[in-house]
Amino acid sequence: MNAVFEIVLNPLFAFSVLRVSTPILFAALGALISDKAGVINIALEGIMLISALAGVIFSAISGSAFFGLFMALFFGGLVAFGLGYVSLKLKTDVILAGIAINLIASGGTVFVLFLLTGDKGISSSLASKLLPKIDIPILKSIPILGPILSGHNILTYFAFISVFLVWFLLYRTPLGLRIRAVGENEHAVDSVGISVVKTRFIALIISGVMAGFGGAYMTMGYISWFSRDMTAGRGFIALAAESMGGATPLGSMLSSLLFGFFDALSNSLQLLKIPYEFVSMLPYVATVVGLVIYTTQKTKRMHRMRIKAESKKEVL
Amino acid sequence: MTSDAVLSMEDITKVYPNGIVANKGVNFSVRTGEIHGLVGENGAGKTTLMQILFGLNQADVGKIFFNGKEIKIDSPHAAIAQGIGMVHQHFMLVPSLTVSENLVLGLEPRRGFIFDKSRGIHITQELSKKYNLKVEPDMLVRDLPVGLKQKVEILKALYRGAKILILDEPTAVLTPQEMVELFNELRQLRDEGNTIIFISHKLAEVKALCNRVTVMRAGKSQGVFNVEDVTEEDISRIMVGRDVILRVEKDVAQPKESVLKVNRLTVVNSFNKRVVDDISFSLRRGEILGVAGVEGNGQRELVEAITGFGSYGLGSILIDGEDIKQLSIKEIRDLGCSHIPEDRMSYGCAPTLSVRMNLLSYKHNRREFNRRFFLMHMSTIRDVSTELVKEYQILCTSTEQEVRCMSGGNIQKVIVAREFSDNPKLIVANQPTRGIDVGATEFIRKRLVELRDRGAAVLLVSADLNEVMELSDSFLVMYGGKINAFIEDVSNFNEEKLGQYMLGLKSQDVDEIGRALHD
Amino acid sequence: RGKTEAGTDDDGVLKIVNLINGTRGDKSFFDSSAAGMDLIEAKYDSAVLTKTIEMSYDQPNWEPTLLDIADQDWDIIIVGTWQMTEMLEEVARDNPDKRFIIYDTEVDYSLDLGNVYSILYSQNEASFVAGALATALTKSNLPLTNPDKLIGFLGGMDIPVINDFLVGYVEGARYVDPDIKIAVSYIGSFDDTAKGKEMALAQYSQGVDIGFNVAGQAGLGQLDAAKDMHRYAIGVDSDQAEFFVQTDKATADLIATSVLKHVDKSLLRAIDMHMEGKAPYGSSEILGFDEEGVGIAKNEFYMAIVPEEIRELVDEIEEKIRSGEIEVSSAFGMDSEAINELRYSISP
Amino acid sequence: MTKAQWRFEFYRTGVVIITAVLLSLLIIVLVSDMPGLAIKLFLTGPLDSLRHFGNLVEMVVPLLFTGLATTVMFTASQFNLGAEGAFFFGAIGAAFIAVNWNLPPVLHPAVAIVWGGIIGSVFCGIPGALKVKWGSSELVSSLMFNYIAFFLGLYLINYLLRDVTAGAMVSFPFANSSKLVKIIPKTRIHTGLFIAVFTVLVMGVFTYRTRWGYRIRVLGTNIEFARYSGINTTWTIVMSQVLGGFLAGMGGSIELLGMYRRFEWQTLPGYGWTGIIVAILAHNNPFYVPLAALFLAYMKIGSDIMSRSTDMPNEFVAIIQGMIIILISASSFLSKQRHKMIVREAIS
Ligand SMILES: Nc1ncnc2c1ncn2[C@@H]1O[C@H](COP(=O)(O)OP(=O)(O)OP(=O)(O)O)[C@@H](O)[C@H]1O
Ligand SMILES: Nc1ncnc2c1ncn2[C@@H]1O[C@H](COP(=O)(O)OP(=O)(O)OP(=O)(O)O)[C@@H](O)[C@H]1O
Ligand SMILES: [Mg+2]
Ligand SMILES: [Mg+2]
Repeated sequence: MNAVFEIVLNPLFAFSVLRVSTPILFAALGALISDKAGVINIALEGIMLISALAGVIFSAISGSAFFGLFMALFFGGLVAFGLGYVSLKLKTDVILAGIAINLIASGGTVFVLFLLTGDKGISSSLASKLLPKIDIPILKSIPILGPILSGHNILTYFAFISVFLVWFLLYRTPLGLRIRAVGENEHAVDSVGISVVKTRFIALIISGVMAGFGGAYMTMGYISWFSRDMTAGRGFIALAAESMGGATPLGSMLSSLLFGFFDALSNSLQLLKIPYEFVSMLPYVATVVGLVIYTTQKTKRMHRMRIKAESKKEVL
Repeated sequence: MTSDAVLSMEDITKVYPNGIVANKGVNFSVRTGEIHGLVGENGAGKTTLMQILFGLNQADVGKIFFNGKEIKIDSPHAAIAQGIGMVHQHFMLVPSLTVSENLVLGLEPRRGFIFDKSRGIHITQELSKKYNLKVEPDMLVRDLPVGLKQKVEILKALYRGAKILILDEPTAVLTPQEMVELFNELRQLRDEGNTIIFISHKLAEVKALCNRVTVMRAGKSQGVFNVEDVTEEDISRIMVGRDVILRVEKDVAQPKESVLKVNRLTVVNSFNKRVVDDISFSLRRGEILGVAGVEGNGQRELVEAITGFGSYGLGSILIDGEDIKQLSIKEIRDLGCSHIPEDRMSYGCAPTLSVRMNLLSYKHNRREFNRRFFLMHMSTIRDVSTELVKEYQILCTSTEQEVRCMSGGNIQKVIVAREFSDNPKLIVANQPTRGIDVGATEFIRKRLVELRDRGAAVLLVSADLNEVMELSDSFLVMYGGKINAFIEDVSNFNEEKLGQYMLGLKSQDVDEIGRALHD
Repeated sequence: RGKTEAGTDDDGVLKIVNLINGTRGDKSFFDSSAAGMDLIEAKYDSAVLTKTIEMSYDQPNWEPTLLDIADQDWDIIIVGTWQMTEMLEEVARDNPDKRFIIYDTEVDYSLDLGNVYSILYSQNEASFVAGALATALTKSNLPLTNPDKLIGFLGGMDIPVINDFLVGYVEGARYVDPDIKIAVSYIGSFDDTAKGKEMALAQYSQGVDIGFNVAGQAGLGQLDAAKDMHRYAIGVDSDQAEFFVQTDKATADLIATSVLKHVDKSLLRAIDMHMEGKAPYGSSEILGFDEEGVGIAKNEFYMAIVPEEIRELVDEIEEKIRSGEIEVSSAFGMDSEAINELRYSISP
Repeated sequence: MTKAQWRFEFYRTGVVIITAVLLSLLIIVLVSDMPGLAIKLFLTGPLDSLRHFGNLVEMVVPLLFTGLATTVMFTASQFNLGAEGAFFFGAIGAAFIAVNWNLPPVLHPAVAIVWGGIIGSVFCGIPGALKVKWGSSELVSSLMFNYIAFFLGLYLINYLLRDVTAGAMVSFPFANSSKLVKIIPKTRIHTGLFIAVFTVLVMGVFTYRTRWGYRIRVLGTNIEFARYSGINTTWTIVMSQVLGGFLAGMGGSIELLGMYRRFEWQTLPGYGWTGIIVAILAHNNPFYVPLAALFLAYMKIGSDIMSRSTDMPNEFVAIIQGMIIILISASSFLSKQRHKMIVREAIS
């Protein structure tokens, strides 16, 4: 047990929690926006994968990491647009369309990688670029906090800033109002002359761009190349995180961090005497447990309210 | 086409994806400064026609002219741009947003990127003052009573600068008093030069309010009339195609022992509101007990509690002396309780399954429908459903037809056939004739009386005052979750008084209400 | 069709096919195998016809592919890894006129498989050297090392081939310093590079200053982690520094060496023997340092990173292994308990 | 639906499949240096030899099970995507019985398959139970359970069934009595095919002819109506997923006992995901599941054969599959034509 504390209390551990959480947080925010608009975006996994590859390819071609990022976002938005097209226009079930896109992404990225490099495994023969890491001047020199918070990839900071941006978008802008309205009652939106399809398209594209950030981070920050199926379920975990976070920006952030915590822990815990399979299972179990706890709390709260209201009369 | 028409629709035909032809070559036009009635039986295609005008639906054939020029209305956006506003039959509001947010949605006041909440509130107040429609800008829409929701809907249309205002059955959920108020407001709007299209089933209202009226039947227009030139009887004849008698002949009830006993029942909903508040009454074999009241005053929750659909906190419900608190829906049904749900599409049927499978429903466990080896007895199921279809005059191509491809009235008949064919002891009928045409209504009402005479106890919940007054042997009025009045003798009771009970302006004293328990 | 003594066709062209049960691009094992075919082609040119087929990681597809290929007119069919053995045993029995080479494992010769040549590698011996090198480095006062006596091992999965590396690595490390501690983790995958990187980072942040990855593509994550943390890494199977020279010199600069499993050279060697008619079909060979089956990469980066006296130590240990003075244990045949015990004994 | 609408649906599916095939051909022509051969193998490969036909059938068998599993869950409108995990974990369950027990031939696999099914049903059932108990989305938790099944499965193999003499993390070989007998020589088609076909019939009858099937269908079309009909929705929701898990677990067991000598999966085999596609293509009708499974297997085997002999990587099938799913389930694809037809029919 002591050893676990030792690991967890090391500032480097906290640092790695933030790093591991970043792609999940991006995708969870993406999941949040589309969920608010009433569309389940199960394609996040595939979108991340495609963006990850796009980032590598275009940063290698152009020699600019930021152009790579831009293209990753572009492809994220584009694929989300495709998802929107088939689900909103062609009326394909959105879950199925999501699965299909994941399938296409998984095979398609390897296919494209193969066409470009002759490799099916990894893109290391492309000289792709990395997004910069940022040292925060004053913060950096504060003990404990400095090593935890300073020196992250620029996208890690942006991920946490995005939590605020997404909150702002959803709750403070006209677009956010429309997105929330369309998710709750599309007829209401329709009846005031806002296009339901257009609003959902916009939400999906933003969602895709968020996943695009996650993908770009995977290949241009987290590690420095693309490898097949490298998102390894992070898109699904993001869906779980959003759900666990009660479909709020802050909640999504906290549950992404929770997952990140257990993931980072699972990376370190191996050094203790626990079979690695158990340790690897930890983040997923934690997610399910988190999901259950969240939903139990919700039902309990409602139940308590009910009982209180029913007994009020008796007291009077 | 009349030359002074500000807006006209020509030769409109609309086919829904399920093959239903809702409009067939309809011509329709309105003038500036008039209130134009649009009447027709349920399913005649009124809503569809107006949705086409408002861009929520697209016609397959036909043209729309505005001030003589042909226009395309392919979305509500386009309609709003032409100054057309619509108040929908089913509310189109976002429950978790506030009144002002609902009102300005789509035309949000902004400060830079930001949605300017306080301006929204201000706009709502101004508008509310200007049109004399009082609303609370800060209230969440889900907390509003229906009457207020209606006002928000009207303000929504006005805020968008509607010159032509379509009101699709705005009075269905209002009390007589609220109605008078609304009519005054509509007349004022008309006098300011707006055009109003008014859809209603209540011909008296049409007579009182409208200048002209268009009558529809089975997807076709039957012509336009000046209201002064026609009587209510004329209109209903044109609507239905024959003379209608809506009076059901029935003998005086012979109530026997009590079947249902509701004692101090209290139900609290998930928003922490006491929706049924300390209600007691009993229902006896061989009588029809009506429950009147404006929708949303606890009727639904009462029905849910009795049928096992919703849980309740305090009090008790006894069916045949058995407390049903812990019983499942199945067990309650096994006590001989049948249930016609308020919302047939959400509760009463499985739209993509066949008529046969819908007729089976809660009876699927019965021995007669099951064979050895766990197999269902398909031929019995077929025969029994064919029989029911014949007996209840259900119009369908075969018992294999999917229910969603049938008309509303026929779907209702499927439900009624299923629920009535079982020799039920207790029938809870919630809005049994809502949204179905006169013929079917007549049929269902007669059946209800028949079942009563055979000894069933009937709890009839209806928003249709006529229905309650005509069918019930006695009735309750619900207001704010409470029983506000118990009327034992329906024959000498007038609508005006009923309206006051429904609005909570008057209520009986405890003793009078206590008679509902029959002890 | 008549076959000549060495098994070539009438037209004199030797047709060789290599079935990879994965894909190219792992920068280690399978790339090395594919490179073997290039070596063969380069040496024999028009005398051979070679082809490499990637069966990918899709296991159900392997057996049908092998059967299809056995039906075609290839003279020599090459496969690798233990997962292919049982299939190969059947196919080889059904195709006695064809020659088969299997590497990194051996078939069961009690089944009378006179047409199969198995190549094993003494990866434990090469790992022994790597372990010794890593320990010497961590104790040294090179700029990127720390005083802790802690090194790392990052495996793909907890399986015998990988643990064979581990066993050698541990023994080598203890040979230099009996008190050495080794952080051991398994990624649980051979392709999740991100996870590989995370785990390597976790090791480095706990004070590991030189780590050894044995995890195929997933292990590449460790190299990336080394670059991030500015620590040393040891590659596996192929010369991994070589792969990064062009695109990412900063990474290459930190790869002290790679434990080479010369699949490429061993395949060439097998074909050489085949051409001379001396290939030992019907038996297996363990290729060690002497046969150039294994080794550690002594490239420019090794020279740059490893100080003179440690290089001498490495050479000396290599010599002792060759001469049999040092005997290295193997993980094959060890059960999970024994491996566990070994791991716990060196865990930090 | 009217007859004309059925006919329309039939044509629409045809158009979708033709579009998909044309699209694949287009990609092949663009990418391949030998498009002629590639196309020929892709389209006719699965039928050009008994063994290839065998491969096709071998692939259909597991897809029937995962397809049926997903079908029954989707029929109940339970979007449980856990067939993958249940398939994997069911196979682990079967592996235990196959390795450790000693039973007479027919009984042995029967017990193993039933046990695998039971284990599988636990894995799909838990997300269902979590849903009815606490309202957690079964979609999300079943996705997580796929991972949990995978790691837990690996743990069990590694610590309880691991064959230490093998060169990879695999179980001990199965007892011969536990294996499903091969029924057609030169192929690996095994008696599991009979079980699969029988299961299809049983599930068809179950769905359309029993009261449990009735409850599931009612639940799936309208849960409120199901409640109203006195159906125990909680129980039915859980049972539909337990049954789905059972079918998937059975499938995993049958695949393992029919096709493998030991448990050797190191990754999730992916049949569960494909099963979801099968279910969608079959419009959740058990009787159409074989058609859908055959179609998907045909594409997969065709492309495997193609990639073996040409320069086309078989990953491209995933692209084609994805497009087909989208188009087939696109209810608005060709909807203009459909609507025109309906209008024509209605007005006339
Ligand atoms: N979305 C839809 N899909 C298919 N059929 C529909 C749809 N909406 C309405 N219908 C059918 O079209 C016909 C006309 O419906 P409409 O709603 O226009 O009638 P209405 O005159 O407004 O009736 P009511 O008085 O009940 O409001 C009905 O038969 C109805 O069942
Ligand atoms: N083998 C059978 N032969 C004839 N009728 C049967 C048979 N099994 C069941 N039934 C009929 O079905 C009815 C309900 O059966 P049962 O009590 O088993 O259903 P249940 O309790 O609602 O749920 P379940 O069917 O899941 O057990 C029985 O009362 C009986 O009429
Ligand atoms: Mg209407
Ligand atoms: Mg050190």
